[in-house]
Amino acid sequence: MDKKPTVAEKTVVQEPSILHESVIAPLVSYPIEVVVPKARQQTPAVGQRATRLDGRLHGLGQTGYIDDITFPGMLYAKIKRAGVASARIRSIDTSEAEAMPGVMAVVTGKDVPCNSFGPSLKDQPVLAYERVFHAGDGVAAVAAVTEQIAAEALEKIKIDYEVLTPVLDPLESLKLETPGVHAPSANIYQSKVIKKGDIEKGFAASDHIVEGTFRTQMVEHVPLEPHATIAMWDANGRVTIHSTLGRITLGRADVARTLAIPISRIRIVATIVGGNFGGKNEITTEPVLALLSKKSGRPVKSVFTRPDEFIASTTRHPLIMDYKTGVTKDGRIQARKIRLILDGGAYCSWSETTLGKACILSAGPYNIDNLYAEAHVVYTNKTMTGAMRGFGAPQVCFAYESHMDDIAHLLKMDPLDIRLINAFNEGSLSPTGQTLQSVVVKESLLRAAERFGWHSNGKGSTNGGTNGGAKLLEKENVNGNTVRV
Amino acid sequence: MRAFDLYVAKDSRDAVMLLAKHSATSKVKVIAGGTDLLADLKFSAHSPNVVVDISRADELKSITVTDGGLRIGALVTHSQIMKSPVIQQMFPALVDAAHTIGAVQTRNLGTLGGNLVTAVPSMDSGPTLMALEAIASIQGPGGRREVPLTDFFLGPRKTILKADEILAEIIIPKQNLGKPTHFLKFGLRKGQALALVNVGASFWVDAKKNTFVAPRIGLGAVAPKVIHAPQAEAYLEGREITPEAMAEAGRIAATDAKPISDFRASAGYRKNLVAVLTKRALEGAYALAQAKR
Amino acid sequence: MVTVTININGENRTATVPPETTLLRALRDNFNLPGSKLGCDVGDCGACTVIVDGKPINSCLMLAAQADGRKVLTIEGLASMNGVHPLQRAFEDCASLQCGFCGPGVIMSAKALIDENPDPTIPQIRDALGGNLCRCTGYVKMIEAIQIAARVMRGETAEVNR
Amino acid sequence: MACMWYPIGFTVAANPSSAVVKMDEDGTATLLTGTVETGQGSLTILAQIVAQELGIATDDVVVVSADTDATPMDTGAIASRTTYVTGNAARMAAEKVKLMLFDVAAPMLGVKPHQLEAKDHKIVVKGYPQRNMHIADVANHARVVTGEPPIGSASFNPATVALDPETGQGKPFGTYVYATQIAEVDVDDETGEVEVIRMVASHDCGTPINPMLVEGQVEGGISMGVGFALQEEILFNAQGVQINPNLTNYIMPTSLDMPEIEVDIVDNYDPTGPFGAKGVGEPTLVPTAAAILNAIYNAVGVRITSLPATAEKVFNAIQAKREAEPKQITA
Repeated sequence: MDKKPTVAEKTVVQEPSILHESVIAPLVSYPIEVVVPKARQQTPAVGQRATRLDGRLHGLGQTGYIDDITFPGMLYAKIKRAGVASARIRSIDTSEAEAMPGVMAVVTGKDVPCNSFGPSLKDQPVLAYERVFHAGDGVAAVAAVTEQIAAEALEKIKIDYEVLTPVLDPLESLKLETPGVHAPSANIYQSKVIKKGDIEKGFAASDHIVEGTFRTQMVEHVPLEPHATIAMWDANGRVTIHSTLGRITLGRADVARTLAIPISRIRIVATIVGGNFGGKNEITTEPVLALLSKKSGRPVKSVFTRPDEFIASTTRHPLIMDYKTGVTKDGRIQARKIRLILDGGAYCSWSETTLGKACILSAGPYNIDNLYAEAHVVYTNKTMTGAMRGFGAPQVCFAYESHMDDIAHLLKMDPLDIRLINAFNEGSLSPTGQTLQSVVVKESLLRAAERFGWHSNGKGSTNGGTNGGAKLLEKENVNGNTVRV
Repeated sequence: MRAFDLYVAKDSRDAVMLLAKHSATSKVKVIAGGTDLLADLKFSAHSPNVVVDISRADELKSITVTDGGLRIGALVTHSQIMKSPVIQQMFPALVDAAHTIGAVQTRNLGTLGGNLVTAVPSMDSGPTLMALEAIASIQGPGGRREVPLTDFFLGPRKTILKADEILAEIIIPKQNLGKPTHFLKFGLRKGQALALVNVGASFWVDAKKNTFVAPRIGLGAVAPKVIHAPQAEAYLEGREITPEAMAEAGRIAATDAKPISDFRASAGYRKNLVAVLTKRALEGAYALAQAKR
Repeated sequence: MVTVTININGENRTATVPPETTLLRALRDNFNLPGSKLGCDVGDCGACTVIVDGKPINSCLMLAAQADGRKVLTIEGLASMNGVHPLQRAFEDCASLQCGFCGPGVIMSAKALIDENPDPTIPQIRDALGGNLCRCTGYVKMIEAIQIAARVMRGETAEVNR
Repeated sequence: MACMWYPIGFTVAANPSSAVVKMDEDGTATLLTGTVETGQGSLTILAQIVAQELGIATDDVVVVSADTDATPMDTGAIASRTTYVTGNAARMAAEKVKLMLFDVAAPMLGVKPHQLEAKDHKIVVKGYPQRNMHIADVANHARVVTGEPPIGSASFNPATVALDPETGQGKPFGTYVYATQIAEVDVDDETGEVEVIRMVASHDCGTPINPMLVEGQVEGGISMGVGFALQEEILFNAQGVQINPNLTNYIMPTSLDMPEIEVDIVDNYDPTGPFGAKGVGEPTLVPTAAAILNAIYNAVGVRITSLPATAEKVFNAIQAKREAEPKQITA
């Protein structure tokens, strides 16, 4: 150790050329060429293929995401996940973790001033306390000087669970005798109904009745950037939160509620978010980080691991969709009856919006005079479902468009024709009775069909699939060889 | 990742010495390409105390043809295999197998030895090497020993390697050089897929009688380790090469396979894949044999 | 602790890190080069792709110690003071990146591809990007930009602008 | 083939956006918005909208976003609402700036303010293009002579009517978009593997503010739709714990899994949107799975009713169909 040079000595012994390379050369190149692409300079601006405001920075790796920000003295936080889907928490012992060198703060549910939030129902805890409703529930959080210490501290937190039988099947959850996920209330936590005309009359006037049941799965958003947050308090009693939130104004109100402080004491800053798709539309770790920062007096950062991203963020609602449609032999829809069951997971989150949109959109872009659609969302002890690109629409579209092709097949009609016969026009009334404007369903159908070459097989009926049969699926590789996968 | 001590081996002898020294007192792991080891350690609470880095043992990075056969160093990366003119010419199936492993980045890091030593049943380099009756050359403190690949694997993530041994080379014996071989893999997607089933098939053609000679079929992801399909091989031996025979061999191979059901696929579906892929791999090897004539 | 000296973007740089430190962590935390992103930390997503001795690799799957003495090129080293790299220009012009988080990794994969194969086909480009997950773009405009950049680098066209 | 409709903004619930636009003395402008750029290019779209209203170029507009201390209220990057709702607010705020410029320019050009328009960096007398002033001169005059620095703020909330709880009747959304996608697939009938070869996507978004970014949304939506249709699923064990919470075992499309995509933008104009624009973010994914599943049906005659349509599911359905139709000649 006595050989270690001081900074001054080091400077003296270094060669000028090395000094030049290692001290003067920039770490990052900031190009001086600042050519502005033409489309950005032209008027009128609307309709231009203008390059993105952030396009160049993205390509240079200069876009600053939350994980790229550091503050002096910053700590790293990790959250302990329950790992059991349904349980009572008998006790949480954080003493061993708190005693670890490098651990600066530990919080649990009892430290949260108002331990509930949610966009519609306030049924989600910041950190689970007394009760665990899904395996990804956060139970305790640690802030430490390194991420490694924080991770090791999590393992020292002892939690005694009384493990309960989880409710996993939404259809089981629907039944009254099933124990409620959030007892004592019923597991169906929201419903929606749309009624138009008289479906019985419509079915009676139909030549054929077609029925089908469709199901979809639970899906993750997979933003490439995991959820990340930095929280830090200042001496004025304000907390600044850098967050990957996609909706900062409402997120701030949620943070204010959970911390029980005025909104004006909170500043939320979002950088460019590395992908959202609905998954970053509500607060997750922000209040936890704020509490850890307050307790430790230091800035605190947390970045979800990829497994955290799956188990602790929201997902897409799985749906079970029953369809029954009455249709005349020339393909006109007379009546449609729909029942949607949404698996809502452990907490409501954006289920209300998803339920509403799924129900309203479930009949498809078609003129149907007699319609009955009902939708129910139920709790299960699974990962919470929430906002995800399309809010239920991709699920119901899969159902109503599969159903539509089944009807066309039964009637031996071209799937394009049956859609054109029933599709909305300008001024059509939606299932909720809204007069629709700027309606171009038929245009989109015709243009897509033309571009695709829908009629080009001469049969005028089905296309869109070629049967590869027993042939080998091949992909060309770099060497020009063929790989069969 | 948990903390560990790292020792860098200069060469394979040094590696073995380091392993011998530390394995007595510590939990030791070997790192080469790191694609499996580091991915495993990232989210694991169990961690080695000592890691021995063998990635600088340059003598294990060459591909050579000698009197004994084709020797591929354990540290040869999957990318190197894909770009090797010798392997491209002799065994395009090995190129194909390497190409289906992970993605470009992992193929540049990951090594053939690592793929084998990890001993995951779905490893992509296993079935073809099995079909080519490859031999593992193992470096220990006392020198090298050679073991047929068939005996190298003991079960999932288990090999016969002792704590102070490393896999040094893979040898494809002389008699199999240029043997027509074909590899096929079925995964849940095209990029970066793990195999649901992978198959390597190899045979010589008796040109006069148009019969199968020394047919060998390696199957991956359908048993606790990479296996042969002995009944299918026996069925084909000496039989006339026909599409029906290849299809039947596929069906027999499906009975040789002992797959499990897991979240990726059911056992029954995997058996179907064995039948289809074996048939197609035999067809592919036959096409190669004809092209070589 | 291990002391490593790595030639990063043309400059020899030294750091002393715990042995378990990955190259990615060292780049981000020790060398202050946050352009390479941590998306999964296990080699699935490719957001951490850098070029080591001419080959694209996942920097989350290489120990910093394993990079000792090697040449590493990161996204920060791709542009020069005189201008952006044709790939960066093409990616900007085609709006090939949306959230941008996968971008540094994608561009490094593309750079390695074009260095090795100046005139890649679409299947070859798809194969080169097979280890870079992107959730925003469907990869379409990336493939387009890589073709344009390759043309520029072959000297067939001066303008990236379409 | 699958078509769809999709609404813009929240269901009935108020989802306002506010915006502030200010112009500096050189005729360039700054937009303050509380929305967040999450990759869609929404800030670029908003800059184009402000530029259009002010008759300047996209590059003349700087966007400051996503800081609750500095930017006005916004419901955020959700529900495909940014172009329509925040876009309307931004346009209205820019319009206020423009009207201030007109007030300043009118006496200088000797006309009434309503006889002016802003285009090509100029304040122009309508119908008399040669009678104009450069927008920088007007903005500078407003600041240094009349002492009225041009700044405007505005809020927008889509007009909705609450739904009747019994019948669900009402006007839940401001507007809707429409689209059709058609898939071409190749099905391997011995393994059930589905390869999506080509997707044609014809989308309505009202006026495309930036066609290149619209294409990007559609292409990205289709990739998410391919995953939804064929690959992706979060799986649980019997205890309710996820068994594939990682990108190794949660299968999403790589570049090698993507079809060729042809994007077509349907001509349309919505009078309630900024310059006729509606939105495009979410709808791009909505019909993809249905289109692929219908293509599978056309290819091999099996209807898969639960997603994802994995190779195993498709294979089992093909087998079941063959067993049900024993006389059919199998391949």
